[in-house]
Amino acid sequence: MSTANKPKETSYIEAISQALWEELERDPSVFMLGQDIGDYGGAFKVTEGFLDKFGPERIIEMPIAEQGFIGMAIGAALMGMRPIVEVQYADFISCGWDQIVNVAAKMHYRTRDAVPMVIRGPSGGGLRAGPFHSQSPEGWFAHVPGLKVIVPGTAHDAKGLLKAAIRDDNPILYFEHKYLYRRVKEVLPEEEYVCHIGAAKVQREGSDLTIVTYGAMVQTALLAAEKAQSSGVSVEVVDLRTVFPIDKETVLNSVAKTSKAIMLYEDTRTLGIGAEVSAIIAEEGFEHLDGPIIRVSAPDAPVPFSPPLEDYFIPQVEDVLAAIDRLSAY
Amino acid sequence: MSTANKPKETSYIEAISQALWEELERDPSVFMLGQDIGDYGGAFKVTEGFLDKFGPERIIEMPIAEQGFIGMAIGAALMGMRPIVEVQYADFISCGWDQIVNVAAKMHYRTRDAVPMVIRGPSGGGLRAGPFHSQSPEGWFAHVPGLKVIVPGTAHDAKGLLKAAIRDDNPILYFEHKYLYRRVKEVLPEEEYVCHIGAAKVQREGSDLTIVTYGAMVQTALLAAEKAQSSGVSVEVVDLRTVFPIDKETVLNSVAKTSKAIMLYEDTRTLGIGAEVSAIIAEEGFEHLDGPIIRVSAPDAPVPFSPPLEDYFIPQVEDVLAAIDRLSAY
Amino acid sequence: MDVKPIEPGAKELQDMYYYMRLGRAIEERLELEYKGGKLTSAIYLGRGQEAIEVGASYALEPGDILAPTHRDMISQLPRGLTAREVFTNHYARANSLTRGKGEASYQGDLKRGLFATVSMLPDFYPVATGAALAFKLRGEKRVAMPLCGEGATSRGDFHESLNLASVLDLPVVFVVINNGFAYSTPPFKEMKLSDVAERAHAYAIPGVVVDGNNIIECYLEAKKAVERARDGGGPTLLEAKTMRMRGHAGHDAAKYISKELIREWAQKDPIDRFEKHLTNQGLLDETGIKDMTERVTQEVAEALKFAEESPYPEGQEAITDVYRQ
Amino acid sequence: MDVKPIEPGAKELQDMYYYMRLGRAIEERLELEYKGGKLTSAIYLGRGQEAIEVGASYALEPGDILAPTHRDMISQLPRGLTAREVFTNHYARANSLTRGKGEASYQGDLKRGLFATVSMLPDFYPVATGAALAFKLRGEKRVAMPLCGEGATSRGDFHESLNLASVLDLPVVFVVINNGFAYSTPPFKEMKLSDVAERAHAYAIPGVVVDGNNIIECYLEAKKAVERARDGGGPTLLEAKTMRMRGHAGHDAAKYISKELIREWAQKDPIDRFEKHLTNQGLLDETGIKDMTERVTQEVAEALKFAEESPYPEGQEAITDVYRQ
Ligand SMILES: Cc1ncc(C[n+]2csc(CCOP(=O)(O)OP(=O)(O)O)c2C)c(N)n1
Ligand SMILES: Cc1ncc(C[n+]2csc(CCOP(=O)(O)OP(=O)(O)O)c2C)c(N)n1
Ligand SMILES: [Mg+2]
Ligand SMILES: [Mg+2]
Repeated sequence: MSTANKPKETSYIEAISQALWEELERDPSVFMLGQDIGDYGGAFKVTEGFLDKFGPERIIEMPIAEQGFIGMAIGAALMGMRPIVEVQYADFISCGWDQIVNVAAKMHYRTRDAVPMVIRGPSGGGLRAGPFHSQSPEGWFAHVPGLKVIVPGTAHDAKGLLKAAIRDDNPILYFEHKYLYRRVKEVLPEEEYVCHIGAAKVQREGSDLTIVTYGAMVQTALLAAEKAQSSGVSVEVVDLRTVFPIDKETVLNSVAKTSKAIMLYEDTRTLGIGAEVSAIIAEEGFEHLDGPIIRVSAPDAPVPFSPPLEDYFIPQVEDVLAAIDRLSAY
Repeated sequence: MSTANKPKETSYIEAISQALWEELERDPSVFMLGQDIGDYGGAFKVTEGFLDKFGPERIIEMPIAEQGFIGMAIGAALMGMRPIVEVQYADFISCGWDQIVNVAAKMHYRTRDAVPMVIRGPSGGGLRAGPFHSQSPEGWFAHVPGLKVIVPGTAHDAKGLLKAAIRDDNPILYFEHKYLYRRVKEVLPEEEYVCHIGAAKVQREGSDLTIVTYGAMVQTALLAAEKAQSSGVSVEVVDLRTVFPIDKETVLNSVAKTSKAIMLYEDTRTLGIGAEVSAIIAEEGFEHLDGPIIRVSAPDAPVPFSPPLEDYFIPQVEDVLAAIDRLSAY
Repeated sequence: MDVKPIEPGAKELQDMYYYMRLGRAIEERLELEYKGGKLTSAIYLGRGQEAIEVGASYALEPGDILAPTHRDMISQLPRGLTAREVFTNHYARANSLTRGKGEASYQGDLKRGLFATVSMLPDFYPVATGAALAFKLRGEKRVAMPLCGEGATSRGDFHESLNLASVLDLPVVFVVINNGFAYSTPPFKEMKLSDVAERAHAYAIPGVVVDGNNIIECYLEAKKAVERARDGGGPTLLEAKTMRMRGHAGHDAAKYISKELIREWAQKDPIDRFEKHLTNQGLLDETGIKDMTERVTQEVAEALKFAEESPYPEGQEAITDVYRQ
Repeated sequence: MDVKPIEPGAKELQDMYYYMRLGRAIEERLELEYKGGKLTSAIYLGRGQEAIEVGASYALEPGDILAPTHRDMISQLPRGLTAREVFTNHYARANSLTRGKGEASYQGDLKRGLFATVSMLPDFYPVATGAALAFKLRGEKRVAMPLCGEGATSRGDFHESLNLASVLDLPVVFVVINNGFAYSTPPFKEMKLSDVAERAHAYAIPGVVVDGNNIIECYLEAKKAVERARDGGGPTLLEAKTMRMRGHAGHDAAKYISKELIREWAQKDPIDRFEKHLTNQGLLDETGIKDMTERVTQEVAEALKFAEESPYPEGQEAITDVYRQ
């Protein structure tokens, strides 16, 4: 077969680059701040070629000073700009924590002034990168009112949600799962599109059981669903996409249909996103439940470095299948 | 009645002072770091008189540099000291976030070296102190493996748990609810005692319904339980005391008995401690449940300043009673 | 733009005198209210700091940004903050700038170039630096001026923001109000230097020390730094030496400050000094002083009454405005 | 205590030569392994920095604390880190210092006075300062020496820790290895000063610049600062000018560094220079160099083999050791 007519697939990381590029082109108030994002094109090459196209006033290189430049982004946003901050690894966002939770998150509540900014960074494990280059910080920020938190699980959503985030008038944390960067691809719409922040998406329909998940675990859930199908269990996969605020409706509708729910998340167990979704279902979807709400997640530990340890740490397809088995018994 | 023989009651804040004083006396490796804790005796006067007794090498005043002095406490702890850090308000702990979650929390996992330190600070609302002097940061830290998080709800536990925390070999966050400082008192044991970290406590026995709570909300729960009793509902109140790790067993035993559970917490709703407890029950106590797990919590917003707003924000006895009513219908 | 002159003329001097007097009058009233148990909130008084508060802020032009801290209510008056706003916010009323949501001393208004600070010190050093970045990126000739105390300069945000402003050549005037104490802590427990301004060297920017109780000097040096920044000359670190003449907050009797020290500084009261100066210049006399007392007293009384009569917000407002829709 | 002399004698010089050679040999092997796809982890090479890595660290005494960063494996060799430990940790084996839990370059051992760093830069500046506080409180004559790059000095932790060490008069020697780049970023995008050491003024402590490719100078100045600190003289900021002769990490070809610059610095290679010096002193000859090559090559080969043959940890070890029981 000739590949000439085959539409081109776009990877998750390319989708992110495209979203940034298009928004920088569209809106002159959009600009970027981050370490090594200029000449070097960013640690993961997300902004390769950006400096040439947009110049050093739109692609601004930063010293190592996360608290300082996140604070700076807040100030610029208050003045009507739309800064996008790149943290080199999502792990380093911990160094700017105070500015995010105390200044950015609480500003609109106190003053009604908009803080339109996006902080984005590569998160998640699976790359043998150890405790300081593999964290999933979304759970921390999903506990901070005033912020929105996005973790896309597909190339399509990575692009559409990033564009939406840049146009949103609130401070947004956008965590890119770096395991997906070059591992997932799809054909994207040719015309421009944005996705709706705060809307989950049913990535696979099913009738027996619901898996609520997001990020890289969407792939794990889909693989598990596929395998479960062959043993006769029909699994629905709900991808939260936005982990704060959570799209209750889509989750509850799915559980109303299937009566069984598994929370699947790569973050550590206690107070990971799945804890919140479980609590929502246990309160608002209780009538529909035919069995316990099972959580499949990383254990409460730092992300270990050695491959066997990390494989044990990150939920695997088999772990999900075991949970499906357990729940199918109800 | 003569008061001469009435045993003296100790307030929550006095209990904290006593714990610090006794541990400083007991163990020469214990010392304190914090702003204005010397001459001035601390913003809330917890360390009044300490400088005279223990001298400036044990009661060390700090510049405004939370990240720096929390890091310093970690280093001293690695060298075998037992630092106790006072943050002036728990809200300011956000400025030392990175050192806590990246250095302290992950150290033992990587190196097997102990980091015996306590960070304590006045948390919580109800004092009309607004968004920056009223936060409940326990939820953030309860999502960080390697830390333990304590929020005592009574004077007895405030003392016993602080002493236990100082003797523990792990980094511990100890949040004092400042609303309780001078509002709760009780007669404490004359002999020395410590409480067990990680053990919840049934503060009131009941058979119809369980309220799982901690901190200042223990008082709210007890008042609500009292009122519910008069309308014939017997409420059990479980005080978590340690919010990370959570004492599952006590919670699940209570729910097994009552079959109904309310999560009551002053922190904001999404991913507050009650979300985790609800998820635990929904998974491990599902068989016992006769109704949904209801959460009564602050809404997802910063802590507002004005009295009517703050009263609306913080869960009140009536909110708990409404939840009891709702749940009693099942 | 009608930029204020470097050398202040009669109008400028009279304006500044009014703001100093108004600031003091508001604070005296707040103190009374606090002691009378009428306030639910903390108060952080800037008494004794009026010269730098007004002098620095008055050196700004309309489009500029001022980022004060908890103690700098007075600095906001020249930019249009009203006594009514101060009282409604302290009284946590629905019609205040924060609608009862923010803390008493933490208000602002972007339209007037006033950032509403947070408690964490000095978090608005980076934030104001970001405003200056926006100005530079858009080619606007505007300046940002964050304030903080000497105590706050020990924090990382101070270092990161001065360095960023230096590297990016941003129009920021960093003002440090060295009032002798950070809560109960004297500067020698916070740093080894006697002048915070010396830290400017670490960023290769000018560092200037002014007598924080001399409003002319405060205004002149601030104005020079502001116009230098506006002309693309980059940031300045300006330190004003003054004295916090009250406790850290309303509850603090400040027993850790000796009576002599207070007496000494009372001799240098910035308003007394400025009144003498204006009198010498023929710009003020006994009647003028009395008139001003009457004016600000009335303004304060009216504002207080207005605040007291203003309604509280409704409880359910607690959950509005968390997000911009 | 048998403290090393300020002027290094033959034994000291020969020791240091060995550590430099061993460091380079380990790194060359790591690089090969990385390129051969044998490592799952990133590598951060300190090639070209051997003089300051060894010189500074060797100036410490047994009870002292060294707190390296990601790039400072070589600095740990004089304190007893072995080639085996380097390889087992990079190979993420069960018998490594972090038991496969920590990242490849982030290991330490308290017994040998080696802190195991984290990635966040320079988080161990405050942590090492805290070790120094413990020493001071207990009256122990021990010193802490944290390392970081010039890029890391832009962060607040740098400021807070230098200020704390200064105010509390702590025995800390803050070493900044200025190797010309922070990832791809040159110093002029990080700061306006050309010498980081000038920042010492902001804390009223000595700031010293050394030629980071001259081990004698590195050792001497470090030793002076260490002994000053040990004698109660307080902290020093020591900046070593050198060059990162490889990319930031194994994957980085460093195209942003010009070939001329690399050629220029290759002329100043710290090992070549030291060999010449030792030869001139009559402490080394051709045979000695060859013998050393053999010694370190064998050490490295043996260590690599040991690592390769070492078992991985079992998966369930992922959840042990989160807490001290
Ligand atoms: C990061 C942080 N830590 C602690 C506090 C508590 N606090 C409030 S004001 C203050 C002293 C501030 O001193 P200074 O910066 O000199 O300002 P001043 O109050 O003298 O105007 C402290 C420690 C704070 N606001 N922020
Ligand atoms: C707080 C923080 N932000 C970002 C990073 C990512 N990062 C790793 S090394 C590096 C450059 C460090 O430069 P420098 O301090 O000069 O040390 P060098 O690598 O040159 O030894 C950066 C930005 C980090 N480690 N820590
Ligand atoms: Mg002060
Ligand atoms: Mg460098």
